[in-house]
Amino acid sequence: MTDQPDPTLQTMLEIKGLTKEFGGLKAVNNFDMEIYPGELVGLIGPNGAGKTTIFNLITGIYVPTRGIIRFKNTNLMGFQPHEITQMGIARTFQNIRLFPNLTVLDNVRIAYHIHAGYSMVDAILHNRRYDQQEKALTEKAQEFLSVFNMHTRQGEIAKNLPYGEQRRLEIARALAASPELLLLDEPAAGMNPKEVAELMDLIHFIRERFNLTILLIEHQMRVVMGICERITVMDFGEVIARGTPEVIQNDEKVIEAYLGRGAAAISQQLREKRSHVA
Amino acid sequence: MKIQRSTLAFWVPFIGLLVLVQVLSSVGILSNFWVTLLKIGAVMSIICLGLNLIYGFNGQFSLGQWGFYAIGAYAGADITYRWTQLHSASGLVVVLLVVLLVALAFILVSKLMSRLRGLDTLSGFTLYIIGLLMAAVIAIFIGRYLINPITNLLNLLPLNIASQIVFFFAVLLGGGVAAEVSYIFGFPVLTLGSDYFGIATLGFSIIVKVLLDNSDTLLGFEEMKGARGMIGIPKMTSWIWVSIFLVIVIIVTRNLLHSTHGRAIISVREDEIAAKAMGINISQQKTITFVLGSFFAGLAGALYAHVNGFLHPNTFSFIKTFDPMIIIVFGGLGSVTGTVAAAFTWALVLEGLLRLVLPQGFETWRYVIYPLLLLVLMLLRPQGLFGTFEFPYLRQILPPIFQPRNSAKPTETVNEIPGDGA
Amino acid sequence: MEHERLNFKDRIIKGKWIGKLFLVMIALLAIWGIGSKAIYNPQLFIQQIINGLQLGFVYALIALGYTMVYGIVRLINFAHGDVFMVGAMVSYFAVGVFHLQQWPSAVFPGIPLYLSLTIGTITVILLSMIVCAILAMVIEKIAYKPLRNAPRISALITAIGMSFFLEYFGALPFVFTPNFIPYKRPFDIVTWYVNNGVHQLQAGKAPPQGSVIFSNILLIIVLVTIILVLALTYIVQRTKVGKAMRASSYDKATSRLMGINVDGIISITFAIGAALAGAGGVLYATAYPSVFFWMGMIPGLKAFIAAVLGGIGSIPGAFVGALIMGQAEVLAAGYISTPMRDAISFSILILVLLIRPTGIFGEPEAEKA
Amino acid sequence: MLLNVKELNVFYGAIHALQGISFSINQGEIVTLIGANGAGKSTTLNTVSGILRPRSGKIFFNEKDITLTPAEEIVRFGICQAPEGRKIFATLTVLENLEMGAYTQKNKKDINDSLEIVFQHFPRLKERQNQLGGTLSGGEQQMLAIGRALMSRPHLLLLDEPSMGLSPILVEEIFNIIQDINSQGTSILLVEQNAQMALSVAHRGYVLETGKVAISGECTELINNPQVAHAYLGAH
Repeated sequence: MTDQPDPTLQTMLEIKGLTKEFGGLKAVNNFDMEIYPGELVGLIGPNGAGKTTIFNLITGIYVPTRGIIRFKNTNLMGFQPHEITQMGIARTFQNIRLFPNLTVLDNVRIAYHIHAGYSMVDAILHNRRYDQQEKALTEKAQEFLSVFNMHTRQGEIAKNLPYGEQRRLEIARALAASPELLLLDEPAAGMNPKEVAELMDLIHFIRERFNLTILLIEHQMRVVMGICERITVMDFGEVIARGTPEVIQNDEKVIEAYLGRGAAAISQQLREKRSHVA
Repeated sequence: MKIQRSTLAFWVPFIGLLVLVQVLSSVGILSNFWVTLLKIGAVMSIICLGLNLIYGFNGQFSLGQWGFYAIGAYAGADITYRWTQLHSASGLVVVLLVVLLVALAFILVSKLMSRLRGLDTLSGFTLYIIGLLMAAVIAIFIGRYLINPITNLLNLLPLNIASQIVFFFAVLLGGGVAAEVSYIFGFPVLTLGSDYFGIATLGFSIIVKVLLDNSDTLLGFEEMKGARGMIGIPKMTSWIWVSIFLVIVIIVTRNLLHSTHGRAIISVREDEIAAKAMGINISQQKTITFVLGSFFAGLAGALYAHVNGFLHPNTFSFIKTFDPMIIIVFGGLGSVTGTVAAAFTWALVLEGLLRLVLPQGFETWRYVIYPLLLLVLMLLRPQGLFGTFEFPYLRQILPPIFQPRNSAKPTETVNEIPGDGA
Repeated sequence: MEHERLNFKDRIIKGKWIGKLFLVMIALLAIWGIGSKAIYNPQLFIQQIINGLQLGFVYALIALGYTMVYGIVRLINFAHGDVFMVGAMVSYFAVGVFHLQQWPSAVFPGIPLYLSLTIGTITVILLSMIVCAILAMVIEKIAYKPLRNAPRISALITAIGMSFFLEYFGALPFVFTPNFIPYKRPFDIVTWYVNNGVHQLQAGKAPPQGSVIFSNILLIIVLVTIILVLALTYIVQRTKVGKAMRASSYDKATSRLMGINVDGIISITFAIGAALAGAGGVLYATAYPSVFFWMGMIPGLKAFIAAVLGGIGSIPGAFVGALIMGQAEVLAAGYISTPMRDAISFSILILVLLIRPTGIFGEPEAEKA
Repeated sequence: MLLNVKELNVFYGAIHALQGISFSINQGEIVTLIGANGAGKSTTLNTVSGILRPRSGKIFFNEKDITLTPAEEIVRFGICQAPEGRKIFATLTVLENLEMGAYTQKNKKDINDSLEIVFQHFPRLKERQNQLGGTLSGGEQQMLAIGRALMSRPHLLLLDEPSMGLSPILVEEIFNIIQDINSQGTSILLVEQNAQMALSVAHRGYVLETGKVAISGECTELINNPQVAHAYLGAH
């Protein structure tokens, strides 16, 4: 594949021969992937193809049956999810998982827990150290919220936020854990084209601002084709194609198993209709 | 240090109330009956604050609170019993040594565990059990040589002061023993899902009760007298002592909850998977909360043991393990204020008022009316009497809204940030 | 640096043997404890197994109700054990006060005695089942249904309240008094002993040394339980109502969209579970002939443990769990320590949960998103 | 008019989710509701099928007022929903799932006939009829969900996001089947995130915005409406 980045670069994430079985069923089978620093990589495939399972394997929620996951040359095997997060991998979830009864501010402050800088004894005694560190932590969280323009909503209970804001808060919370690699699981699910466009801008923005590498699962072709530099297509737990958006769109196997010929035709049709109006 | 108004608004009336009770009882206006009930209310508050941490804030459905209460009660009672009846500090010395050495053993084993990755729960549990047994044997062995010197040392003090010191340690060690038992029991069991955890902890309460029934034969503590009930415990729990412990427990709970550790505890209740993804070690958070909650239960147990001076295993029957659960649900899960209020109400109404109101011969109706009250209240207020209400002091205060440093910045950020159009 | 320190790929050890060793040690201890005594008196051991079977089958009837109700509303119905107690009491009144078991001979005077007693006993069991079913439906309606959308803990609290209420209401002097009351069996007990063939044991005589005895009560318990469990399995697996139960237990909102009256199905589930417990109550009282207001508590709890052990929500699980529970209890009491038997039952439960977190037949937890 | 919804107001606690929505479906039509997440599409559907209760407003089906009828009764009138996210009974077999769809049907023969019809539409379900529902793939589950709803012989089929989570190729297949079902006489109310697809198969459409009908009309009109095109079809 000619579109591979320079192989001399150090990988951010390297997955080799990853397999996960659930009671004999192979959810992921012999999956390989490499992500280089600064890339925005897409992972697509029909429901149940094993995409979310891969996220769960990377973040340590599942233990792989076989295979290696290496993050910046560290084998993640045997690490607990929280340790993996502390190493610099953060994620969002397909169906938003905020802390629903907590405030927006607390949602973000929890992400700073690992860097809180005071012990439980400090907290119970409410000593000087607690005061200082807690104040610093809160300010950091507030400042961070202001980057996402949510600082005025700090007191709102997360579950009362509108859907789009919840998505944004979830991404903000993931970024507050200061990751180098961000995993986004269907961020555009349930959004209309306008919101999707905004989301795409947001992803571009955070990538620049926080110097991130991003792995993205998505169904909406517009998003994937629009922003990803490389795409991996999965079906039944296996990789069926990988390459740039152009390569994927014209890949026979992908069209056969995933995209379909008609979809292209219909969108073509619509495009024509629209051009009539215009 | 600047004291906030909400702090004063909470503590002044609260301490005032505690002092008032003390004054009224010393003057003789408040009869012994009611003072005892109030003490039980305070004891109940402490257990329930512990359970509220475990269930209300951490989300772990525990029915084991009553078992830890029993452990604390018997451990504490044994220490003071030996001191007053046998004139020996043997209970104090041995329990103290066991608690310290077992804590050391646990620390060592957990260090070892963090090096041996991928160890399954059962194997870890086995290691902890081995550590516990070794520490206990060593403690008892060393303890033998320390009993006499320490007894003599305490005898140098005036008897009253020495007794109070022994009592104070008895209460703390009651909590300590309960905490350590909860640690080793919680280690494997906290990995179970919600309902299963509840069932396992219910089992724990039952096992403790069975052991206490046979404490003189199976466990070898003759002074506990098994199912005949332990008598001769000094009635040392004064209203002042319970008040002090209650105040400490409230402060600890409040301070803990208002910190990043408290938020981590709550995040586990809210969404375990999201908490993991935020870098929070959820098994650690669960263990800490469970141990702290059980520590409170143990404290309360030791205090309770010295209220009536009499302990019977039937007091710790598993049916009663639902009482703290009922109280915290009525107080409002996750409300410190509600928990304390409901605990006192429970003690005063169920043990006091219903006993007084019901005419002779109708005592058995008490437990017919109680469940009906429960039912009606639950149907009317499923969220608990107080819901999530808190006194301002106990409530977490939101910091003022962040003002970006230069005034031009906000508009800039608005433009900068896409996705705000909705 | 940090990551280097944490990079202990090589230090991942397969330490499972420690836990396995622990389990093996416990198993060996139990086998040794039982075996060393059983080997000197194998008849006694077989006798214990038979006693355990009798207990286990009664537990099965109660456990099924727990498991069914949990399956459909995710509620640990603590009042279930007390429904069992009510079943026993109903039969106490039916047999001891109204002599219901004799109605066939009263109506058809010429009928042979054994037939009359069979029909009479079946009537008593059916009566208890019906009363318990109605009671459970009423409890469900007033105590659980209004809380269906409240947090789960609320319903649990009312369940505990309901349990207290049934017990202490039963204990009131004009209802049932707080005392043990001897229970009159609806039929006479017939005992056989096995010693070079099966012989009937004459009343008032001791069986010869070294024989194993069993009674018609054991046979009736096994027979009734098997019939009821088969009927239940048929209902749940084959009938429309049973399928609707399974559908509702999986997803209530969607079941309603399919036209299933979910509230009705829940009510029926409570009724069926309670009917089984009612039958269990009659059988239990017949086997251990005394009744009192607390009698539902401990068997209820044991049955509940059995349901969890088998995997709560699973019908075969409840059955198998109950048989295990019966054996465990009797063997623990007979060979290890009588006072510790409840503790041993619970320890077994906790151990099983640690190895299989959802019980023996429980569905493993689903994939998480 | 088959279904006539008038001035529907629905609240979730304090949130005013539907703010006076009115729409109608004629016999034999496919009508689609499109709109952003939270606009009230699924809420509308769940109110029609009786899962949610409106605070005010009326729903008429075949000129009969069914407004406060509980969900399990509404199926008997001939409205059946294939819910969002498929919601098949994973622990029941495919056949049992379909039988549950026919729960309101009494006549054995009718049930068998419906089964035939469903298997005609979805031959794949026939092959897998003894498999547990949970073991089906996403696309098959969607087919089962639609098939299950068809088992009650509905006059009006409510489909909530049938394309959700499916690959483009399966989306196309599902929409073809939807058109087939419609051509055999069942009217369909279709809620879709994928506005492009929905407008291409439906006859008429309603665009919902924050609990209100913003635009409505023939699908051909809607496709050409610049506002719709901009917000929902992703034209730039």
